[in-house]
Amino acid sequence: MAEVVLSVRNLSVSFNTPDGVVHAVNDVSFDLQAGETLGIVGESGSGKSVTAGSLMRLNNSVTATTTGNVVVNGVDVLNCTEDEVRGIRGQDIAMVFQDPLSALNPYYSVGAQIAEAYQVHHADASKDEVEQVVIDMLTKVGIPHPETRLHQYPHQFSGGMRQRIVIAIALVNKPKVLIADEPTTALDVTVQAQILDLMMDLQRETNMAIILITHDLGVVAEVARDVLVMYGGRVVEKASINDLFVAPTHPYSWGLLGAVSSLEDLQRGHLKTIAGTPPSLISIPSGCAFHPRCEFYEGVGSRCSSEVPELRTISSGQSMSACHLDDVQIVSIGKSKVLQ
Amino acid sequence: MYLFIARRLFFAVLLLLAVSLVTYLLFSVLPVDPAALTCGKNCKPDLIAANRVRLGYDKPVLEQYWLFLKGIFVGRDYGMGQAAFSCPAPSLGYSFSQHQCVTTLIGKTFPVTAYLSLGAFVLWMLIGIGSGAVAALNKGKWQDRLANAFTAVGVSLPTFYVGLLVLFSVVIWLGILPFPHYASPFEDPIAFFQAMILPWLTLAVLSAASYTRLTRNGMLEAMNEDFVRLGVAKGLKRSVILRKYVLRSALVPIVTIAGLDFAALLGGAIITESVFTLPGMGKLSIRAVVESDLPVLVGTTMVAAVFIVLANVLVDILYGVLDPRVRTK
Amino acid sequence: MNMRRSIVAVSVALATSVIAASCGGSSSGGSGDGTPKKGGTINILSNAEQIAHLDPQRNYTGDDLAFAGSTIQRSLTTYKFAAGDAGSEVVGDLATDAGTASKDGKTWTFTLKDGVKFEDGSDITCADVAYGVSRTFATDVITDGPSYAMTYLNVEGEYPGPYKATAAQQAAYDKAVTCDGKTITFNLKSTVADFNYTTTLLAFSPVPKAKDTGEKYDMHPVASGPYKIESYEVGKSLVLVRNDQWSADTDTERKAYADSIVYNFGLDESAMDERLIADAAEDQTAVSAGILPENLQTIFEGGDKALTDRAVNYYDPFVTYTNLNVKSLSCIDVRKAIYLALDRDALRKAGGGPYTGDFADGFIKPALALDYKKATPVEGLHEDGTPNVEAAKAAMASAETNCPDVAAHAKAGLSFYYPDTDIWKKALAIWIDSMSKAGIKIKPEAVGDPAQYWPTVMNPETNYDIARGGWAPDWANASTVIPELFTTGGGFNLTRNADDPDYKAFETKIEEARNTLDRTEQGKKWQELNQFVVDHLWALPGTFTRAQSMWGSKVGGAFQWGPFGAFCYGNLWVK
Amino acid sequence: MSVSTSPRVANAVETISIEGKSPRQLAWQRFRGDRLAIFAAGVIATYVFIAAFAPVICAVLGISPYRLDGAALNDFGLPKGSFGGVSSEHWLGVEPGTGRDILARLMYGARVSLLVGFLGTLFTTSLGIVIGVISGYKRGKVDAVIGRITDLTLAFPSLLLIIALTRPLTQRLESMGVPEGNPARIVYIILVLGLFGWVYVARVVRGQTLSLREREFVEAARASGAGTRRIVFKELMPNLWAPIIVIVTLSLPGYVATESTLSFLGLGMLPPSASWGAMLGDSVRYYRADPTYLFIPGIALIVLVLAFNVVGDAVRDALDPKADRQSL
Repeated sequence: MAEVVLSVRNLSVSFNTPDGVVHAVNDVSFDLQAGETLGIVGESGSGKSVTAGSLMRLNNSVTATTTGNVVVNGVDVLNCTEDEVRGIRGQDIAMVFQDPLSALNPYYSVGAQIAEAYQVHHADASKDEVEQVVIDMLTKVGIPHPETRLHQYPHQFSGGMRQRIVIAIALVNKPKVLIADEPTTALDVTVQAQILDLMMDLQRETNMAIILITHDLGVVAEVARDVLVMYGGRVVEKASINDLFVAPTHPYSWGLLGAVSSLEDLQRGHLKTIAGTPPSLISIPSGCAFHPRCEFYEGVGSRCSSEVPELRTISSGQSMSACHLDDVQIVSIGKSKVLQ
Repeated sequence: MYLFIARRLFFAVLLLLAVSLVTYLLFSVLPVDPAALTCGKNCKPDLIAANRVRLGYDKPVLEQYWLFLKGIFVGRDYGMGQAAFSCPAPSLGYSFSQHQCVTTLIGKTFPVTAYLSLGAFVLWMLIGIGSGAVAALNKGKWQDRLANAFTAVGVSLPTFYVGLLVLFSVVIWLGILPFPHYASPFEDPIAFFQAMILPWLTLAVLSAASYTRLTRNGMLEAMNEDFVRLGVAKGLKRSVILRKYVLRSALVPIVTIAGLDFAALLGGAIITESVFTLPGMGKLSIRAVVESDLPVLVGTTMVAAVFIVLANVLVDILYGVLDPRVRTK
Repeated sequence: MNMRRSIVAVSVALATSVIAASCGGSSSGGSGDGTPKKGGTINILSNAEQIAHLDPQRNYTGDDLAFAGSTIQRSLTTYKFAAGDAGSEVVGDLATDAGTASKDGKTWTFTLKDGVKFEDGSDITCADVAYGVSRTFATDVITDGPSYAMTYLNVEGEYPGPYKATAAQQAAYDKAVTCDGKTITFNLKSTVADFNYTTTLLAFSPVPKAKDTGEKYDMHPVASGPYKIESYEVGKSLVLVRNDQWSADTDTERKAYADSIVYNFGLDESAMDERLIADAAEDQTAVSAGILPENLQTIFEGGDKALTDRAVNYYDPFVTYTNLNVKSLSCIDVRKAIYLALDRDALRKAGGGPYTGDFADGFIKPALALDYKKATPVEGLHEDGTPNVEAAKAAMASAETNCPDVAAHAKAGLSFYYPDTDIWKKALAIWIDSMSKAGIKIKPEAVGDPAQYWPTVMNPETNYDIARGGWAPDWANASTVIPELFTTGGGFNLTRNADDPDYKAFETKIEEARNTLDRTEQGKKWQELNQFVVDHLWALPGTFTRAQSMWGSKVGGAFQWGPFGAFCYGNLWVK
Repeated sequence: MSVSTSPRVANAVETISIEGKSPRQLAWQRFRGDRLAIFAAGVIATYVFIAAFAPVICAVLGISPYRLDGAALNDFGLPKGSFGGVSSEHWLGVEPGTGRDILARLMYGARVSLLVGFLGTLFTTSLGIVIGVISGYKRGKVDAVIGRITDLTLAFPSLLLIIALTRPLTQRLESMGVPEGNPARIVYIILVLGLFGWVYVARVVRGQTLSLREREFVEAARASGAGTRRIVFKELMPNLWAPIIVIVTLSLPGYVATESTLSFLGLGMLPPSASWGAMLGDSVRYYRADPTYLFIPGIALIVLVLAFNVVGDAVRDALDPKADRQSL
């Protein structure tokens, strides 16, 4: 069994906003092992990015209330001093952001930004040493002519190149966990694949764990081993990538997969959607947050609207689901939905 | 970069030409007969007519403009005999109400305005950026609200009102300072500071307001930027992030506005100078308005425009220095 | 000194005022100062940007004459530097005595003292005086001077001043003003019994021809008095320092106590008052002419005796009045309605109450004792200054029948020219309010630049119905008042009264008065003429004004100099 | 079954339809929740009400901004009694020199000040929006020409010109048929404020337009054949409201201040009409003699300004709630 590098228990995050309290993340737990890639999927506002931010305590300290435990390298990130968490950031956990365009500080050269990330955790490194590290990193992430390009500024790079630099910054300290928050959303499709390949190559090299946050099922399918599906701030399904695509176990997942239209459908102008709207995180529907949109709600009845379903292992396999349907129905409907 | 500067300077010169032409045309529509101002109470029509010819006010506006432009480069002579006088280049004209070349007048008053502007500028940047930063770091708290109220009042209260209140309170009521009495900083530095501190403060308090707002909003915006999050994610110290990431990016747009404001200040600290009786360019120009002293009006407008345009060029260059995106395009 | 303080008189309008020449001894300042001593610097605070004119031939306003005449320049004669009645006595200045007139009063001779020098050490000669006087004729360069005084001189033909004169023209002048050694002789066209008063004007002071810079002379005239100009920066300051070429032996009046005198320009009026009230160390040697009405109570009745002792409230030489355009308001009923309806009490209050002055009965101040006689006011006029609305309405009613055109004009709106200042805005509000009660409408015409007020209303093309005025005699003779203000040849006639049917008779009487050699007899004639104008309502008497001024606690000799209604600046001293 | 990374799979989640309250409804809801802003809006409404009905209110209270009251003044023309002559007859005291009622003058003055403020803002902003949108939308030569005009406008010392041109241009306006006196002066102030003020609005609007025109919905509208006018009014304008409203609420008090500065320099409203600016300018002279008078117009202005500011901030927050995720 591989080493558990990140352990999340009962993570809940809420924000005070002028419109009311936003319950962004509710009672999320999972473990992550070295070398593993975990995908977190969900639509906008499902809480996946907030979850990612919490892992490094990046959320607004004034408005956010975070409870639970996030243990990295033996330190509870949520309950330690500012100095301790700073020691973990960039060193044990690193992050790659969605938009490489805005993730780099436009006022400093890329070399300086990589060097800075290294120097935070290697205060006594010599100037030459740092420069060598920077050049190595740039080479590693596939930037040609690193010696000259390190003096250039972010705007002089293409989107894909910038994302490579962000990855270089993230990996310069060889972290145990890399959080990739929608790392390819802002990139062209061809570049997307390159970046994903790069991340996986580097993962193999360093045996780091990756959390890949995305709303793109295709991306998840390509790289992740396990998947968390989030809805309304909760994990509604936890499954291996194969199980999710072959036998999804939550009505929301069925909707998601169903929404992936076939080419023929697109050509005929049909676009499948999940009926209804995503929940407001200020007033999450009672019981199962998905029940107002769930086509099985009427069959199951009032339990759905009154009782929050627990995440439980479905008897037929390893997938876990948070749904009030019984296991048999889940398995059979899940398969039929995929076969449609 | 040099090409960029050269290009900007070239356009600046074109712009100044345009400004001077527009200024000339604008003031030529004034229903004031400049010649009538040359001979005081016992002006008689024939005398006015003679003076008009003598000064070239009888010529078409465009020709007058040409003479004006020429005067800047080669100087200009006016009149003849006992009433003759000449202004060496760069001549901006001759003031009849003050019996001096406009260039001389501006040369005398400009340092005062420059000291006033410089001091106020430094103070207001310190106050504005400082309070803006405090407000941003305490968003929603009382510090923020206070800075906000200060901003609102600052941008809206007329300078003369605040200036006189400050003057009377500090000098008469509290008796902290003697009445301002301008002296050159090289002759009497103490008197200079005593005379300047109140106008500096007044201008600073009133003008800092918009910088408080700019800094606050700029910093708040920057704090939401991904690159700041990345900085945090790198494990950088809060102070480092605030300085290198947040403040740095909030300051770039401020440079633009600060440059223009500074130039505008040089061109017209009219009210402040009147309230605090500082013998600067603002006071010179307001006097010119009152006396319909056209040459001085045109002169001060031109000088003000030169500074505004120069400031524009400077701001552009500074922008390039501060923002690599502009520099390396 | 006609429009003396005209700017102040306009902008502080209702507030300012003057003294009375011969018997205006109401000055309270200047006594009990202790013994004068030498040294120190006197600071003069002013809201003007510069002195109107320092060129002696162009200086023609009271305060400036008092300033320049007591410091840098000397004329042939001067008023004694003294408070009260003594101050209106004429004595020799550069001249050994107050001059000698021929029997017919047509030739006046003055002899220059020995040892009088310019600041460069050269002797002041008769030629310098003659040259100085000749400059006043060059009105294209030497503007704003007392050109009327030149009309006294018997110069044949046109004389354009020394700059442009042909040899013949210059010869004509040289015949009128002759030099014989140290004696200068003025040949006059007609009898001028008090020409030696005229020669107190700085127009009769010397200018060295070689140093004459024409128009620019204004900025740096050559000194003949105990002080000379060290620096002069318009809008900032004028610094006077001692002129070591001046000898006290040649001068009976000037004491020149202070080492230097600094004129500070461009100050805010409120600030000037506040500075003097506060009396901080650097302002203890300061003086300023005029106090804003809003501060009068604090200063004079605020209970601070030390403060009250540093200020003076006195009659200045001025009379204020309101000109009516007799041409457009050709009907006396309408003029009467205006006068009766006007709330003079409110106007006076707005200017600071009794400190503004007393309600005037005519245009000659009681100070001109020989020429003054209380005029009988228009019937129905309340002497306490309050309006008589009923009588005004009645006057308008009779105007409706007698002169419907003019009445209609008054109802449609009379154009009222005023300087756009805070105080005048309030005065205008009072005018509008009072006139509306008699059914008369006021159409305000703001003149933005107070300095442009006189040029504007004196422009024959300006169509005002109502315009204010203020006048002080050049010397103690109503000959410098009535003809100036109400004859077509006068320098300051804003009444446009030439078409009045009675004007011819008026002018005839003026000539009679002028030609009356007996001063008492002449005074009676002026009294009658004053009554004549009051009866015809060409102008409405306003106030016999008072003025106030203040000085710092270390200033000595701060009395009001009668003829000018100003400090005798040159003799101020530092305690 | 196979799942590829083809485009049809990508972004699947985003295709889930999202419905909800319109942004405008949301903004209104947020604004309503801000009690301070509601109070401030109430203050502004009260000012506007008072300005609009000043004659009626004055008639009811039995006061007049023009009536002289010599009885309320002492011999020096200063108000009798304490606090600048506050009495049951004159609630805020009387004006020194004339005895006119300050409350009445304040209410009438609000008419001029608010009129100048509102119309000035309206004119300046409209001009700025039109020019800014054209400049940002048309780009190219039009943008370049407007850019040069902007530079030129900015190069002038505006206050000096405003002051210098007041008299000649009001006269010109009068000769062009604008009613003489205050109407001409108000028109002048509004015109010059617009002439020099549009630049700032236009800059902001241009920038917004430049970025908006690249967005998908504008592209889409253009692709579907919508004309320029439709795109500008239907697609761009609704998205410009947020910055515009903020500019408006911030600039309005500034125009009130400008009017007062002109009054201070003797270029404001003609007597006997009242304006706050004229009152501010007049009151300063009574620093010593009548301090109550000194503060009244100042406080009236400050309260209005603060109210506008609070509302402006609330509107901005309501329209543009920044995703509050800052990490510091």
